[in-house]
Amino acid sequence: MQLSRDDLKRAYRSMFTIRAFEERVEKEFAEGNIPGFAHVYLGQEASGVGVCFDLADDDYIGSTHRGHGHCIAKGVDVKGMMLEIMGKAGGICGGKGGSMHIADMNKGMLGANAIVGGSPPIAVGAALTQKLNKTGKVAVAFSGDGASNQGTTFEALNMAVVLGVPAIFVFENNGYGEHTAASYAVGAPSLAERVRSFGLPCEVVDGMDFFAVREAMGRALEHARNGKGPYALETVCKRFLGHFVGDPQAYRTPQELAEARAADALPRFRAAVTGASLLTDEDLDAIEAEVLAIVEEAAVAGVAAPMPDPDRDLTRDVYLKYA
Amino acid sequence: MQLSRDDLKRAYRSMFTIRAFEERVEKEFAEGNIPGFAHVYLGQEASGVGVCFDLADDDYIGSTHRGHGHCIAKGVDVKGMMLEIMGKAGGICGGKGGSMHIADMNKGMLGANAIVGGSPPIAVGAALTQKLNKTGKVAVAFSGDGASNQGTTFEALNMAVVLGVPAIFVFENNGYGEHTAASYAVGAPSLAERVRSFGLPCEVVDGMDFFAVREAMGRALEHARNGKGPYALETVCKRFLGHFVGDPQAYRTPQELAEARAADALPRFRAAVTGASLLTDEDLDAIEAEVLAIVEEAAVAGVAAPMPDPDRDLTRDVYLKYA
Amino acid sequence: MSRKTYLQAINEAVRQEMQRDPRVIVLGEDVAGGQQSSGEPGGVGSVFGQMKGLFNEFGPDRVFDTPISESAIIGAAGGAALTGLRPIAEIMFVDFVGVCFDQIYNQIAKFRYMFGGHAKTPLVIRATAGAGFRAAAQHSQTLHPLFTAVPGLKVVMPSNPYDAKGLLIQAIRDDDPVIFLEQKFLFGMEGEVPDEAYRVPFGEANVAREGRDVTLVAFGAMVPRALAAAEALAKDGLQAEVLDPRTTSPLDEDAILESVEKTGRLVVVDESPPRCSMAGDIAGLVADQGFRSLKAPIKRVTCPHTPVPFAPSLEDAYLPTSARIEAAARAALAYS
Amino acid sequence: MSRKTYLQAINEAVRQEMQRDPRVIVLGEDVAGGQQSSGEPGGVGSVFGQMKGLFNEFGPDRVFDTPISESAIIGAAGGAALTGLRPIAEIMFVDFVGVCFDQIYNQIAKFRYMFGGHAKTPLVIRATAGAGFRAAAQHSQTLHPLFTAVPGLKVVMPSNPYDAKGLLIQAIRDDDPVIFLEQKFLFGMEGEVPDEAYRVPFGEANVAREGRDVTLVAFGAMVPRALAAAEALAKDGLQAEVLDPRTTSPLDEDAILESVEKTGRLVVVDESPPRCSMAGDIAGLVADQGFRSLKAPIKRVTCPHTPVPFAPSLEDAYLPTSARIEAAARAALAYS
Ligand SMILES: Cc1ncc(C[n+]2csc(CCOP(=O)(O)OP(=O)(O)O)c2C)c(N)n1
Ligand SMILES: Cc1ncc(C[n+]2csc(CCOP(=O)(O)OP(=O)(O)O)c2C)c(N)n1
Ligand SMILES: [Mg+2]
Ligand SMILES: [Mg+2]
Repeated sequence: MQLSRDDLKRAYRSMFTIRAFEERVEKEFAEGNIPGFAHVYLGQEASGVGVCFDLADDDYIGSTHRGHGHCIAKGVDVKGMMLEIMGKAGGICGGKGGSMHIADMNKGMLGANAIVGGSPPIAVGAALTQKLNKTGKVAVAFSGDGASNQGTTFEALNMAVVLGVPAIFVFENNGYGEHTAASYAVGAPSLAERVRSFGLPCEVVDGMDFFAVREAMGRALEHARNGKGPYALETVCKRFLGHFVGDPQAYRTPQELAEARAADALPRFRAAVTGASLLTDEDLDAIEAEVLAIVEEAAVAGVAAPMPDPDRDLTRDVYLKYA
Repeated sequence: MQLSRDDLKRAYRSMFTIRAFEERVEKEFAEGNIPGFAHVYLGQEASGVGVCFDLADDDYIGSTHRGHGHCIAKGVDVKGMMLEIMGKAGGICGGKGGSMHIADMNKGMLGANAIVGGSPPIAVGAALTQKLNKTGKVAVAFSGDGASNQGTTFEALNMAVVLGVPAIFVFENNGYGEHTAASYAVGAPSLAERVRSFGLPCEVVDGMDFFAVREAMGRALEHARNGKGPYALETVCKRFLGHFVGDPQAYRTPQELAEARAADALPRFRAAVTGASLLTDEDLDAIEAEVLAIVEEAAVAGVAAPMPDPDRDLTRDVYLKYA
Repeated sequence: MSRKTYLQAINEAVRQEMQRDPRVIVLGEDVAGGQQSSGEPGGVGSVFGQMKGLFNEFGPDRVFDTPISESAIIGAAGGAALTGLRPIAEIMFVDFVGVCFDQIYNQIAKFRYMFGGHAKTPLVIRATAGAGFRAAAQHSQTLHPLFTAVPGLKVVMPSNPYDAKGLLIQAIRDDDPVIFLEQKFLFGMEGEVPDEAYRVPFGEANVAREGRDVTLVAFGAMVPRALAAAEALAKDGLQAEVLDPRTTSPLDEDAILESVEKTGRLVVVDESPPRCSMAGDIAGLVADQGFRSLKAPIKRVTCPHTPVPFAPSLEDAYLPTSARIEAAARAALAYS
Repeated sequence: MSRKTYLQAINEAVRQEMQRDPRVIVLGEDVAGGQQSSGEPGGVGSVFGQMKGLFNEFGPDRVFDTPISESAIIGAAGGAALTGLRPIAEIMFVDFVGVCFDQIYNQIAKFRYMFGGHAKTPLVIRATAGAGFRAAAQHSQTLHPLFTAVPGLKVVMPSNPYDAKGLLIQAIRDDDPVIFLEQKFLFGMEGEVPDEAYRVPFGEANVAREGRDVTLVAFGAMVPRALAAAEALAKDGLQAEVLDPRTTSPLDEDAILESVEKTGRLVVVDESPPRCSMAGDIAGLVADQGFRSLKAPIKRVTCPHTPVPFAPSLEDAYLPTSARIEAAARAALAYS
């Protein structure tokens, strides 16, 4: 399907929002405005945006500990996210979830997940709902290369095949699970081939190329929406930063890090669309300026916003009070 | 490796011991001498015996809920087993384990396991010991087709490949996990291919043919003992009875059951060795008579044997007493 | 009204709720049975027959078999619940929760809270529980303390056919995840069970027997044993009150405290190893909030701190017996 | 003797035991770190640095990274322990035990009993535990009640650097499976730690402070808070005895009962949701066996019955504070 100018703008806006948001997270984290730890999505923008680009609010995704990018790509409000990550009452989960538990049922976002391998089974269930209710919608499970080794992920693949549900498994292979290389932890010669052996198609796609990801996802959607069962993608990505913000990364050479940056999906997108005269640099710069303003506003509002009130909020939203 | 006459006798003795033992279990169960439930190994004798034939006492196996055959093939004492299954103090586990928890550390038998998928990770650990201690020994994990879908099993496959340990995974595919067909529950077109995709060899072998299993196991041992890492077999078997003794099996046609019996590994072995004039019918009949006497003795002794004494045994072998 | 077994009550509850609400589905291993086998599919209906007939009545889109992959079963049920279905997932024996515990305690139990109250997870996990079946260490546990310890889960232990039906219907209509522990030992128990649908609310204890001398609190399969102990005590004119909380979470704290206020003496009977059990939980409650009423030490009658042994002689000694309950009550009564 | 942090004490314990016994191995995610990366491997040594330097000292046959597959990690450790090694397996955050709980509670914990005493499983599972790190619902739990409830497991919660080293050495030399819960909140705590190897036995409580008026029992990261509460009470001349059982299983019941015999008043502090917690467990023990000494209701100071919230304002209110402990002690003291 050909992309209109508006589509292209939307794609760039989405990718750049992730970029700007995550860089702001880095900055706010350094300044002590973000409690706990944060895993940012820098470098993987094209994967999340390519996957989510043609999803509607009532298509579902299940995400990971590195979920900010998936949330933004799925349309979750950036200010609500920033407040959540800062632990503020106005956050999208009232400050109770934080970075690793952002969810938005109205946007089909079933939650970041701090358990590696937590989301794939849940996505199978969301896909089951679509199958039984004949909605024509899908559920996507994002996982990393590390998560591809978790038993729950394998079970989900098999279950999806057996139940024939419209689940799409996206393995974002950024080469590392924390500090250990995927080439070590994935014993198989090929992650994708291992997935395929479960009885579903799995495409390997350049996760730094928005267009490639979106096209592959188009085939996945075509397949899943037409009752042909699950589908999978391995999007090969680069992680720009460490596992978490602040990871010194002695286990990666400066050269590798430089190569990762050199593969940056955003300039690549810019070059492609300006080169083909579909959008101008001015178009893209305008988007960037708008997005930066939104992120700036979110961050400023986030810092100023109040934290939840223990008396009101601590024991709410769980069915019982004790002690 | 060519089998001597003694080897052949040992093989038949082992298979027939399983046969006679399990038929006796059926009978004793029907007579109320076996508490709880029992999953017998009838029909799958050639698989367990073929796999264990060239293992020594210090090679290890981890087994399943259907473990009697594996125990016998690994050399566990038949009387100790019978007493255990009857819940007697003289049982191999003092009557505390029962049918689903028979273990014998002196025979390298790390336990039947009542949790489907429980054994493969444990076998990886036993194989790790062999690797680190450079013993040249192996550890075998038996699993069913049903267990091949459990997350723990997949994890064990990957872990074994990553650690490069001498683990051998044997998938006894008898077509059913309880009452559900493997063709339903294993979503993949091929169980073996799915295993292979993890990065280890997996052979499919006729589990009703002792010779075929043993030869394939020979290749597995050669591979594992020489530091080449894990190996797998899918032994295609027939389950003669239901999932447990007493299962009415309406979900299988009489025809299928008859076909299963027609493929019986024991007459097939007999025909092969007598046809090739390696052993005579008399040789084999003598073995049967001996074995039947041993099983008879075990069963009679079992029925007569005392149960454990709660005052002495209930709270023993766990580090603490309370209540 | 008619006499039904505990097992039938469970089956009827699910059937009626499936008739009433198309969002209710059943999934698990062999809840239908016989998928792609050579013979008749659907005839198993769970290993004890709890779901018998449902596959034939509601078809493969409402009742379906799964591979042996409990994490995927519970995760799929959780995801389906988040997106509008009301799944009933079966874990054949509760002992198997170890392979899917993350999906239970970190996922479905926490969604509502972690997501700031913006998600609900209406999901029932049915599982058979309890010892006495000579099923040994990995098929005989109750594990209710494990679930009770998890904020966000409701935990149900029906002690009779009437409650089994009413509590299961409540569980299916509840918007929170519920662990429904079917007491294997009681499957054959008969009782009056109304034909129509009804609910037994959570967190409301049943006074199974009134008495003024000592309070016996028991759950699930221990309730009949506590009643038998009460019966024996009555022969000596000792009036034991038997309280069945029905759900361990939420727990009817008021009913327990009120009863102890009356009797001044408490025995908690728990089919569980003793440590961090419901026996301690309730003792802790009463030793704080009911302290003034207490006239005697609180007695806990539990299993020993061991796995469940296989041998019948050992398993019989493992389980709390009515004799042990009676002895504990007598000790509490004798104290002064 | 020299001052070391809790973290250094852990590292030293493992290093010394590895030097002493070649059967001791360390496995887990990133216990080495950097395997097959472009840069330096082995520099991570666990996410908080607990295993730092061990890969370089002992090499890839003694210290190795694993895939993210906790069931395989624990299962492999269990299988290795059954066959002659003495593995130390790391679960990065104890919250992750849900994905491998079967291997913990149905397998390694039960081997010895199920197999009639003929097998031993000398295995330590190290895991970081506890809240206060703004790590939210799936990275902040303690879960010691879950393990304490399992017969066959020993459960350790060191509250200071000295105990951390001595208890970990005991754990490594122990022939039963041990859950060793590293208190994240205490990693930076300093104290005197002997340079040589020594053991702190299991099941022996430490009297962290003597007192005659009220007994405070606390575990792990709650011990410093209980001590602070005792300090505050002392200003008013109220002498609180602070008892640190060090291990929840085995539990030093005698020490608790003796202390309550002296003080007659008990506060149990537990970093855990309240239900089926150690707070109830100990209250249950004392309400039975220590009943005669009790002069006041047993107070339990726990977290609320909710998941751990992320927002700092909520998490601070979630954890038992010394102020809440003090208030509970005062309530117990005021009772008559
Ligand atoms: C069950 C579980 N084990 C371990 C962790 C700790 N952990 C968090 S992220 C991570 C690495 C995940 O790697 P991958 O799936 O490749 O995702 P990436 O971080 O590269 O996006 C690990 C080990 C966890 N959160 N959950
Ligand atoms: C974790 C777990 N889930 C379910 C069961 C119940 N169960 C026992 S045996 C079995 C079927 C196993 O099938 P398979 O692996 O093919 O072995 P087979 O019985 O055919 O030998 C099931 C579902 C169990 N014991 N453990
Ligand atoms: Mg990764
Ligand atoms: Mg099978």
